Amino acid sequence: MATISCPECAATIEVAEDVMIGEIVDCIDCGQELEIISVDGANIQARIAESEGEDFGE
Amino acid sequence: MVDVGIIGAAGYTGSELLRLLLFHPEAEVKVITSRRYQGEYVQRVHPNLRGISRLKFSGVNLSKIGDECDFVFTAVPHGISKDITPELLDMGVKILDMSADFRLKNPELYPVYYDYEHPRIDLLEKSAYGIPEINREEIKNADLVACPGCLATSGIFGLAPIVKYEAFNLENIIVDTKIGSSAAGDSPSSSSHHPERSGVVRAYKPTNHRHTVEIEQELSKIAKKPVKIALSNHAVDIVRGILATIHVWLSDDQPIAEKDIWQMFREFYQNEYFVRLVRDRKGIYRFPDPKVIVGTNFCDLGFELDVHLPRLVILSAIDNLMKGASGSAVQSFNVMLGIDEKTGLDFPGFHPI
Amino acid sequence: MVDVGIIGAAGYTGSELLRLLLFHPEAEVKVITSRRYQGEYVQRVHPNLRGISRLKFSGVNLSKIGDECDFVFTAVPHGISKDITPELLDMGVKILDMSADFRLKNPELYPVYYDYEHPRIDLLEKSAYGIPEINREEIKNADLVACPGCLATSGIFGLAPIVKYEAFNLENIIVDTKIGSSAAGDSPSSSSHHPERSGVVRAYKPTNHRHTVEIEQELSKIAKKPVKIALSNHAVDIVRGILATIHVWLSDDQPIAEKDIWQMFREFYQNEYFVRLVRDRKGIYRFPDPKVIVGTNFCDLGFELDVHLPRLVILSAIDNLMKGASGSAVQSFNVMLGIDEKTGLDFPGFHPI
Repeated sequence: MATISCPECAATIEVAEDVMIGEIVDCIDCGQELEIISVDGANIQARIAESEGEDFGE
Repeated sequence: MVDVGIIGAAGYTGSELLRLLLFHPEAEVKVITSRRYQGEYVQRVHPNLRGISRLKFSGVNLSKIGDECDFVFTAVPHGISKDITPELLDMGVKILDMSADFRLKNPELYPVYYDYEHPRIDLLEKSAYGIPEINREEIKNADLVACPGCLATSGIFGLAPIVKYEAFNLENIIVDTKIGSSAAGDSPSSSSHHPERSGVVRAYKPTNHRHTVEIEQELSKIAKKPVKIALSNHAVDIVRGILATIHVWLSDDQPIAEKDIWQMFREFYQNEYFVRLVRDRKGIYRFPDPKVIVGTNFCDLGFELDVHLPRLVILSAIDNLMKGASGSAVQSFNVMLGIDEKTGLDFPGFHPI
Repeated sequence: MVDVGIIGAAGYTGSELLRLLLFHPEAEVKVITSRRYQGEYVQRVHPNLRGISRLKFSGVNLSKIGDECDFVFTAVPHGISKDITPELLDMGVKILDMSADFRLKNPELYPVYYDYEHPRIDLLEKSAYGIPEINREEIKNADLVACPGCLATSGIFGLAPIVKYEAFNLENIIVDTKIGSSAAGDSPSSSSHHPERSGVVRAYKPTNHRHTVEIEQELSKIAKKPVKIALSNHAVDIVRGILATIHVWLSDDQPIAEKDIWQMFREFYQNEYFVRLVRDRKGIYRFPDPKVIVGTNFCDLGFELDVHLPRLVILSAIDNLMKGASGSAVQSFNVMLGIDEKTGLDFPGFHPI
C-alpha cells in the first residue's frame, strides 16, 4: 500500500499502489474528498477535490 | 481477581458500576449497599440485572466492608463520602470515589461550592483526579481516586489538547452543554415529572456551575497557567448523554490552520482507545453526537474553525453515566490493577438506538 | 376584510400561515398554491385543517393571483421568491416573503450565502425586515416585507436591548442555538429518518450559518456600529422550538448590575405584548424554554450575570414556525393593515404539552 497526506488534516491515508491521477479518495479522518494530482513512485500528491462546499442537506 | 464493594449501589451511577463490575473478569462484587433498599434483591432496583446476580443490598458496615473488599467504589452524595472514605483508607482499602469530595485540590473551594469545610485537606493532595488520559501515572499509584464530574469530563476532554498552545485565548472560553435527564440522579422531583421534563430545552445553572472549577483546575495544570471557563448547561430530552459545545477565541496574532489543530488532538490522544476524532463531509454523522456513544466509554471529539470570526468550535460527546462517571471509574480501576484499560469496557454502542 | 394568497402553502411555514389566516377576522384566503399537491384538498396535507376549509391547492398563476389577492405570502425556497415577487409587486400586490431573498440589504452577500447574484437590488432597499418590535414604522409603509429567519429572530430578540450600550463587547458574541426538527422543513432525508433523528444532539453548521449576517445586519442598525456574531446550531429532539443561549462578554471597564440589564430589556420591549421577560427563583420555569411557548407568537427572554467571569448569558425562546416564521409574518400583516397586532395571534400556549 502507498500512502498520501491529507491536505486538510494531515492524516496519513493508504491508497492502492496503482492509484492514478484524477482518482478520488476519501480521507479517513476528516471525510474530505481528495483528488490525486501527481504520482511519482511512492511520492503521491493529492489536493482537496472541487465540491460546492459542504452541503448540510438543510 | 480482587474483591470489590459499591457503597450507594442503588443510584444510576451505582447501577452502572454494578453492571460493569459483575461482568468484569478481574472483579468479584462482594458488597453492595443502599440505605433505601437494604435487604432487597438487585433486580428490584436494577431490572437489567435480573437473573444475573443474587446479591442483596446491605447497610453500610464499614469494618465488614473493609474486611471483605480490596477496592470500594463510593457512589454517595457529596458531603457523605468525606465521612466514610478516610476510615476505609485507614483499613487499607483502595477507593474510587464518585462524589466531588476529593476532586478539588484547593480546600477553600469546598465552602463555596459544596457548603462544607473540608475535614481532611491532607487527602486532597493524595487523591488522583480520575481521568486516565491525563493522570495515568498518578492514578496507578493512588489509594484514592476522585472520579470526575460528568460535565467537567466533557469540557476537559475537549480542551486538554489545545490549552498548551499560545494560539488560543484561555481567559474567556465558553462551554455550552446539552445534557440528559439521568445526570440529575434517580430521585423524582417536579422538574423530572414526565409531562414537564419531556421536550424541554431547559437552561439550568447558566452561570456558576460547580464543575467550572474542576475544569479550570485540570486544564490549568496542563496549560501551566490560568485557564478561565464560562460554563452554561441545558437539560434536553435525552436520558443519557452530554454534548459540550466549546467556543474558544483565537489570540489575534497567531493565525492557525485546521491541520495544526488536527495535529494537536492526534498528538494528545494518540494511543487513547476511548477517545475518537469525529469529522465527516458527507452522511449524517459529521460531528460528535452523544446518541452515537450511549452506553460506551468513548469520548468523541470534533472541531471546526470559524472563518467569519477568529473562533474555534470544539464538540465533545460522552455518556454522562459512562465516560462521565462509572465507565471512567472502571477504567481507573483497570489502571490501578495494571491491566488492559479496555477490560470490561469495550462495548461499541448500538446503531440505531 | 382583505383577500390573501399563500404561494407554497403545503410546507410547514405555509401550513401555519394557512391555519392562522383561516381564523383571522380580517383575512379571506383566496388562493393557496403547491406544485406537489396541485388539485388536492387542504386536509390531505394539513390534517389539523380537515373540515375547516374546502380549499384546494392550485398551480402558480401569477396574473390570477395578482387579480384575486391584495396580500400574498410567498412561502417558497430561497432563490425562487426573487423570480415571482417582483411581478406580483408590479401588479400592486403587497408581499410578505418568507424566503431570504429580500432580507439582506447588502447584495454582495447573496452570492456568498445563497449562491446567486441578486436580480433586483432596488427591492432590497425597499423591503422592510419583518420584525415589528424593531421595524414597525418601516413595515407599516412597506409593500414588501422580508420575514426573518427563525435562528436570526431568536438571536436578534435576545441582543436588541443591549447592543446600544457601551457595557458590552459587541465583537465576539456567541449565539449557541438548540432547534427543533420542523425548522428543516417537510422533505424527508436520511438525517430526518426517525431512528436517526430521535434523541440526537446534532451540531449542524457550527460555523458560517447564513443567518449570522441577518443578525449582524439588524443589530448593527440598532447599535449604530458593527456587531459581530459567532453562531453555532444543534438539532435536538423536539419538533418545534428554538432556544438561543447568547454569551456576551462585558467590556472590562464598565461594571454593570443585574437591575441595569432588567431596565434595558424593559425599556426596549416596554409595551410589546409578544415579548415576555422570564426569571424565577423557585419552581421549574426559571428561564425561557421553547416547550412553554410552542404554538404561540411569544418570544420569552431571560438572562443571568456570571459572577465567575465578566459574562452575560441571555436566553431567547421562540417557536421556529411561529415567532420564527408564520406568526411573525401575520403580525407584520396586522401592522400593514393598521389593526391590533394580536389579531389572530393571541393563543397563550398549552400547559402541559
